Amino acid sequence: MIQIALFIWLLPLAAFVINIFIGKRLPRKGDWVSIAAIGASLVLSSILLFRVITGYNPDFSLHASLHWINLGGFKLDMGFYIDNLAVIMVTMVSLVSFLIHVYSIGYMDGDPLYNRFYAYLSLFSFSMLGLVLWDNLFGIYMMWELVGICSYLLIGFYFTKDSAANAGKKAFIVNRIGDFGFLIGLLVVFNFLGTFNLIDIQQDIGRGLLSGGWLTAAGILLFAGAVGKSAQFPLHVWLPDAMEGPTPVSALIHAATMVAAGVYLMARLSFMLSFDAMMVVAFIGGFTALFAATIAITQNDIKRVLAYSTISQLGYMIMAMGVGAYTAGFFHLITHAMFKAGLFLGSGSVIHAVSHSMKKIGMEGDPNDIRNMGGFKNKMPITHWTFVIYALAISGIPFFSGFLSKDAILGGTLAFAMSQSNPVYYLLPIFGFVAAIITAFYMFRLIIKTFYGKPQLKKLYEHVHESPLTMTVPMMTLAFLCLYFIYTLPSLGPVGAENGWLMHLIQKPFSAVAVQLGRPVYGITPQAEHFAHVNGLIISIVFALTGIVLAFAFYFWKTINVEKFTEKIKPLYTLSLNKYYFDEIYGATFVKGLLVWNQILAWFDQNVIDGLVNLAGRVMRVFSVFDGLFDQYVVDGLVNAVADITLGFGRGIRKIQTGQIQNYILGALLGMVLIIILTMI
Amino acid sequence: MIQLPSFLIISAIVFTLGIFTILYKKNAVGILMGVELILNSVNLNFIAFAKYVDVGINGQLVAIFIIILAASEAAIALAIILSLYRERATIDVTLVDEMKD
Amino acid sequence: MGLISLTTFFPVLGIVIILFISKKNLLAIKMVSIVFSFVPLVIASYMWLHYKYPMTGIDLESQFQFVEHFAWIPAFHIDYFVGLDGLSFPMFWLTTLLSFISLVASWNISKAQKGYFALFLLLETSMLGVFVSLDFFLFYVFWELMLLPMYFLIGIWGGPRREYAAIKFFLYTLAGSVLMLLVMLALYFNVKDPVTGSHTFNMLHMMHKSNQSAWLTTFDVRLWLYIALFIGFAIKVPIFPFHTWLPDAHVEAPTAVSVILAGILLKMGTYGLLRISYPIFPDIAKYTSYALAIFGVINILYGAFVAMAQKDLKKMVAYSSVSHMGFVLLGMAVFTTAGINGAVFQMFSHGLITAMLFLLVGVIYDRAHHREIAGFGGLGVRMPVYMGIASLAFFAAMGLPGMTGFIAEVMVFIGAFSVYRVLTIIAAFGIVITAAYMLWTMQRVFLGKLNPKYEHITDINGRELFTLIPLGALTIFFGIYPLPVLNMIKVPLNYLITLIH
Amino acid sequence: MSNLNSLQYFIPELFLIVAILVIIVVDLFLKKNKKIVSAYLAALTLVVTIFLAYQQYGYSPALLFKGMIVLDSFAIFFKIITALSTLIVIFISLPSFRTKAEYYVLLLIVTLGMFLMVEVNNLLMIIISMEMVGLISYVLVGFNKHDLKSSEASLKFMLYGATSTAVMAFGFSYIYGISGHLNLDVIQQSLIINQPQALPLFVAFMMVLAGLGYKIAMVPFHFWVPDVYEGAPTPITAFLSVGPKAAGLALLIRFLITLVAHPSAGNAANFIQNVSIHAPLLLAALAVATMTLGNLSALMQKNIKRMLGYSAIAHVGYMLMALVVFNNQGIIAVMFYIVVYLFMNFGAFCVVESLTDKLGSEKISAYTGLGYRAPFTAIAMAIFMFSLTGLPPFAGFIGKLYLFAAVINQSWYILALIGLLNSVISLYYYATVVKVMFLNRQENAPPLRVALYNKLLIGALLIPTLVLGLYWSPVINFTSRSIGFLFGK
Repeated sequence: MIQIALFIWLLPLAAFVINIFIGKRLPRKGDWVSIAAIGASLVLSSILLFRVITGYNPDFSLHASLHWINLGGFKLDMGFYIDNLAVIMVTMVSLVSFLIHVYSIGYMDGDPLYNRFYAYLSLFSFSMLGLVLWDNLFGIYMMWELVGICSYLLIGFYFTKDSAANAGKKAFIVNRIGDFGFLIGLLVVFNFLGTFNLIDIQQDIGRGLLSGGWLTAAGILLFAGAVGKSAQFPLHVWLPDAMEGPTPVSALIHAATMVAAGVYLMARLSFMLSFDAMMVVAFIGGFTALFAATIAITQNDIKRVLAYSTISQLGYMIMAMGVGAYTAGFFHLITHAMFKAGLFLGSGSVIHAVSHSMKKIGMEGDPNDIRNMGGFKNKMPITHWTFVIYALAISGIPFFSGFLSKDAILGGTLAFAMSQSNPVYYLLPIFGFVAAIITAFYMFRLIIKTFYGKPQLKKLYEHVHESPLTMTVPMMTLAFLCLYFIYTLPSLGPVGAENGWLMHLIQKPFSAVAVQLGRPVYGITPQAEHFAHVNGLIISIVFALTGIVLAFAFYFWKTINVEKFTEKIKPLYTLSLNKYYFDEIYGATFVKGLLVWNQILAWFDQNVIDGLVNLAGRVMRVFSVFDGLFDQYVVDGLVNAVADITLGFGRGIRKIQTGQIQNYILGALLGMVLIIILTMI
Repeated sequence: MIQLPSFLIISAIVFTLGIFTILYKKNAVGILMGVELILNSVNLNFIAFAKYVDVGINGQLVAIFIIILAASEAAIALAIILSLYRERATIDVTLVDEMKD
Repeated sequence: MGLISLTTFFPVLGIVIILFISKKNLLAIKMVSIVFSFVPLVIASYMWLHYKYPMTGIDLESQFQFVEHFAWIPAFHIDYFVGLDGLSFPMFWLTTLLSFISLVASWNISKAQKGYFALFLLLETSMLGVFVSLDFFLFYVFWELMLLPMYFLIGIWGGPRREYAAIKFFLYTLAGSVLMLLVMLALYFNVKDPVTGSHTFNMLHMMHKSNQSAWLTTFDVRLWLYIALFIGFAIKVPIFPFHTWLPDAHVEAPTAVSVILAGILLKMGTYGLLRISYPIFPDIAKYTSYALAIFGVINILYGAFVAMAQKDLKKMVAYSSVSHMGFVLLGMAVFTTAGINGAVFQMFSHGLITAMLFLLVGVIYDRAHHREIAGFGGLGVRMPVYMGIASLAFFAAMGLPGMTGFIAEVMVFIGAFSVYRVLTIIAAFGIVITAAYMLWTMQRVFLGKLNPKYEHITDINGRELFTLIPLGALTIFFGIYPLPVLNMIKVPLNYLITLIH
Repeated sequence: MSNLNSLQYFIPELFLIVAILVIIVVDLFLKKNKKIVSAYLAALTLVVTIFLAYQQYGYSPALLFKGMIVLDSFAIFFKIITALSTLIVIFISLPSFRTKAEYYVLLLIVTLGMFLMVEVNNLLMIIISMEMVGLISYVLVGFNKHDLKSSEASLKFMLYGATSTAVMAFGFSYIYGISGHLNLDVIQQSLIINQPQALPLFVAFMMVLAGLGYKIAMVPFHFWVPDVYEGAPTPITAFLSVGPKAAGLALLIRFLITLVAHPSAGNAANFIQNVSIHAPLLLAALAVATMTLGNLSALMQKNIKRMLGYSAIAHVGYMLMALVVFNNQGIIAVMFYIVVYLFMNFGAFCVVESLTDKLGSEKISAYTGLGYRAPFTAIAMAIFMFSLTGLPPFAGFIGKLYLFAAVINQSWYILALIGLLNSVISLYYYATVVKVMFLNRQENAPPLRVALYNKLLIGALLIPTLVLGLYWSPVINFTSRSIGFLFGK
């Protein structure tokens, strides 16, 4: 299996190398190379998945590694750690990636940098797969950075657009801030345990080699990486901007896979989160879920709505990891990957159609703006129906995947809150449930505005048409994967996936922290769990439906006048529309501050450091007897500090060479007398 | 009875006079005379020391040699001064300051 | 004649030949110099194949390889003593590589080519000499010899303010090296050759406490000597606040000279510390390590911040060197396996990466005739290949995984964190700043709308690619498979750490 | 040794005297266009003299002429150096002084004077030999009668020199008075035994130092140097910066041995005579003053000869630095430095002499772009400049290395540091010359043809400058053997 995993991992790399160097000269600009590579990876990972499912062993794991760096006192091993989590994740990644590769044939058709696009996609697949497969934090960190670079390259793919270039840069730098925490976390771990290997770390923590405050710190620091990559508050600002990238990229990287890497990392590291760390994770996740959802309501850019939705959903997952609902969080990761990728592909299809139409009618404008759309359902039936399925899934409507996973999360948070004495923990389920209403609301707002109602721009509408098969087939595939039974097999009960293969295979790993403390970190009683599940189920269905109904009330039936309503809550509306001004605040503080600080330092460098002794020279000048001479002093090509003084002295000393022979003799005699006097004293 | 210090004082006075002559005469020949004064003070010293310290003729011999040296020096110096006079029509040393920093 | 001497002095042979070529025969001059710099690369590579990894080097002659040792000036106990160990070999090899590449990159030098190529070869010899010398006197001679060609190369073939930059470089480095001379002589008179009992310039003898005089073992004396030596090396590195010569020198120097300056010369400072200061004064090295770590952190952050404020592309790269050398200092200051190995690996890695960066700046300067970052824009449209390679280099400089810089930096962090936690955290913030200025620069140069001025700019040509691709390939190769270098450096460095502890 | 017996040890000097007379006579019979022959004869004379002097090398130290003259290997070493310097000056002068036989004769007479200077053992002989060198030098400096600068330099030199010598003679008179003797070795013994009063002795010492300091251009007795160097004909400037200076240093060393300490005493001692002056410290201060003042003044010079004049002062400072420690090592270092200095300094002056006519100026700015107009000469000049700075791999570095080694070996670290920093300062003005030649370029300046003869001469001086930088064992062995002092017993 390790060999298979190796192939899964390396095939996209090979495709990348081929495409980046000779892709341009290959037939079809080499897209088939990348597609074939990721297709092969998909097939191979399906084999793995098949084996895992047939094995049906929750504790299955494989580990193989070799020395990468061995310096005696410092070793780094690199290897694969393959367990159910990794296999399912790998399958998901290669599947989504494959679908998006296929989709891009249609979407990116005719782009001048077509081959480069595929090369980047391959590189991304490679890095993402590596991130999933590596057995150690260091390797994960490496791949983490690599996916970041791919993300940078792909966001800035249309690099002639300033906004795209800015977005790419912003994404990378904001991620780097998170990675900074990640790196420090790595250092803490290595400092205490001397290893990066996940298995060793788990054992060592179990033995208590890293505990207390440092353990919490390590957990939070590593989580910082996840905050950056999964766009959690307060580092969420990059993801909406990242929508400047081509839509398939948004679907692959900024919805399904890379942004989920943070969640995956938390899943991988769940064993080392202390209670405090978990609470940080949970509250940041929960807050983000709600916070991002409130922004999504007011956005008019179709992709931005989805971007905030992604942030919100990732918040859910993170929150799940924080409260220990590990399985639920991961489950949501998988289902979310499907429907969110689908949503993006759907939006891509719409944007594709709109922009083509715009081109045809010679209209300038933003193809992403939903205010220009409306009534597309007749023109784009496949897009419309798949989109509705995804929306139902994300809103948490029964019979769709999202319902199962979201419900599991909400149930988990509720159970957690119930099992804690402090009522403040009830905030978490409240975040979740409120976000659920809003989610349903904004999703259907989006659908209604795009596909229903009257076309806003008649002429534009005329030229909209359904996307080609290469695009619709992946969309349909993903829509299919949003159906509930995929995840509940072998059972077919629509209300819960507890008996499904996925939740069976992914069970909470043994928490090293719990072992170390000798007791469970938090005790969720079975009663609480059952109660929470049942109640959570009901509440979430009701809330989801409420959200949908509200959306219809606002935008379809227009029973509530949107304008009037927004007038009423104007301040809130403006806040949400402007994303709570985070970009502006960051821009005014950190970015501006940094630039000003740099200017100060550069000035300092030029004027102070270089001029320090220079300055000393000037001071000397003031005290110098030969003041008059210095006045004409021009730094003759040599601003060099020491020289300033020495040259100054040079000028001064020359004054005694008057040309008068008697002065010379006098000088010599005085010198002699001076020496005699000085030495005799 | 004239003792050694008397000679030394005289010679020191002559030496000082020589130095001041050198420093204050504008005329090159005058400066040369200052040099001669110093050399004479040297001679005085040598002779005095030869009489009072080193009983022999060493000091006297030195004095004779210095007289000869002074003469040859004067000859060369006057030649140089003459040459300068031909070029510049002056032997005022304060005017000879073309070269300086 | 041993392999080391052959490699080191082979370029001198080239100089002799060039002197006999007519100055009109440009092609011959260029070809001769390229060939005579290529042969050392071949020999050095051959030596790498025959390198015996487990030998420790540092302070025992028997542990050095390719040693040549015979008396030069017996009256002053000066030996011609050269040899290589794991510390010097990577730099030795890198020097041959970068010299060759720089000479290829010098193809378009437009005036006084004969002098240029001759001086460049002289520079190569002197640099190689520095890295192979095990006799302090010899080391010093090569160290100083390096200044002369450098002075002329910057001063004659440099940019508009070349005279200023050249003399500044010259004075700065000379001021540093006279201190080294002082220390060298002080050591000479206080170290005895264990065999003959006479004074000696042999570095290895200086490293053994048993050979040192009683005076030399007093703490104050050692401290002062160490500081004097340190300043000499610090100017070369350059360590803040001795760095102000660097931006000027870089901005004015021709491309190939910048490559050498950043790729090799800067490393000599840290190499000197490791080769000479550390083994001779291990106790002081340890005593002052905290200060060195602070210098390292200042270099990292200060260099990065100032780099971000630069408007001149080359100056930006120059300050990035200051920043990157900070990692070397930080890694050296902690005396942990990971730290010191990371530091030396960073020296090697930065040599490759910064060489690429300067070559890239040169490529664009040849076309646009300016380096104002704001004056470019959207070049990626017209120069896709160039942009690709530039991205690679910039990413490498940012410490992207899969390239050498990443391994080096992370090793430094890992090594440093166990000793100075807070400092390391502060230093690690440098990676954010580095990413910021690198990406910002890239954006301003390549991304966005094409500046209409450069509608007809041509993409990188074959010769330029020839200089860049090997470096890029090596950056990636050693980034993925660093063992050839790490295995080489680890033995001596680990031994050095045990000496210090 | 009696006067007659002494003669057999006095052969080089005797030969020189005879040769001088012969050349004067021969010159009378030469036609106007054949006068150059006397120059060749002078050169030949010097070659033979050097050979004869070298023949004396094996002799054990001896006092000649009843102790007036001392013949030891130290003296022989300096005789060879001074004769060599005269020889080189003759070669440098050949192109510009083709018809003046008396010029060469005067040079030979100065050489005789220098010979005496380096081997004197008697106060009177010191005065006589120094006057011999001095008087002839005044004439040589003013040799270009119709050159205003030349005659001005001559006048200043003469007045300054006469005063200095007179003051020195006054100092000698006191020393004679205190010790009652004229011969240096006897004075030394007398001073050790009698323990005279400190103040008069010290005042006398300073007066003598003024005279000697004037000769070697030591601060504060250096004032004449820039003007004279600038005004004198270039070969004479070169000559003054090496020959008489070397002789003066030899004399200074001898005099210091008499009054201060013997090198065999190891570390430099205080005045033997119980004077509470720390003589090494005094010398160190003078050394620092000399080199610093020389270097700083040189920084701003526009005239290359004047700049080299100041540089010569600085070099005296370096050499004095090694005298501070006043042991064998220090004196060897000084002697070695003189050898090195001889080549590089003459080299630099030789370049100046070759170019002055062609460029019509002695201004440094006139050298602009020389690297492209006369590459060989310019490169040679650059090497001489860097060698004077003390950069490896040139001879100047090795010279300085020995000086600093001697100082550091006696733990004069601050002194060494000041010396080293002075080297850095000196780089600036030496590099200015190089900068002007190579970094600045005159557009459309035609190539400058330097005569083959000059090139050969420059090359001949260049070779030792280069070779001694890489392999100097023979020279250092030679100097080490030359440290045999008469007073070594």
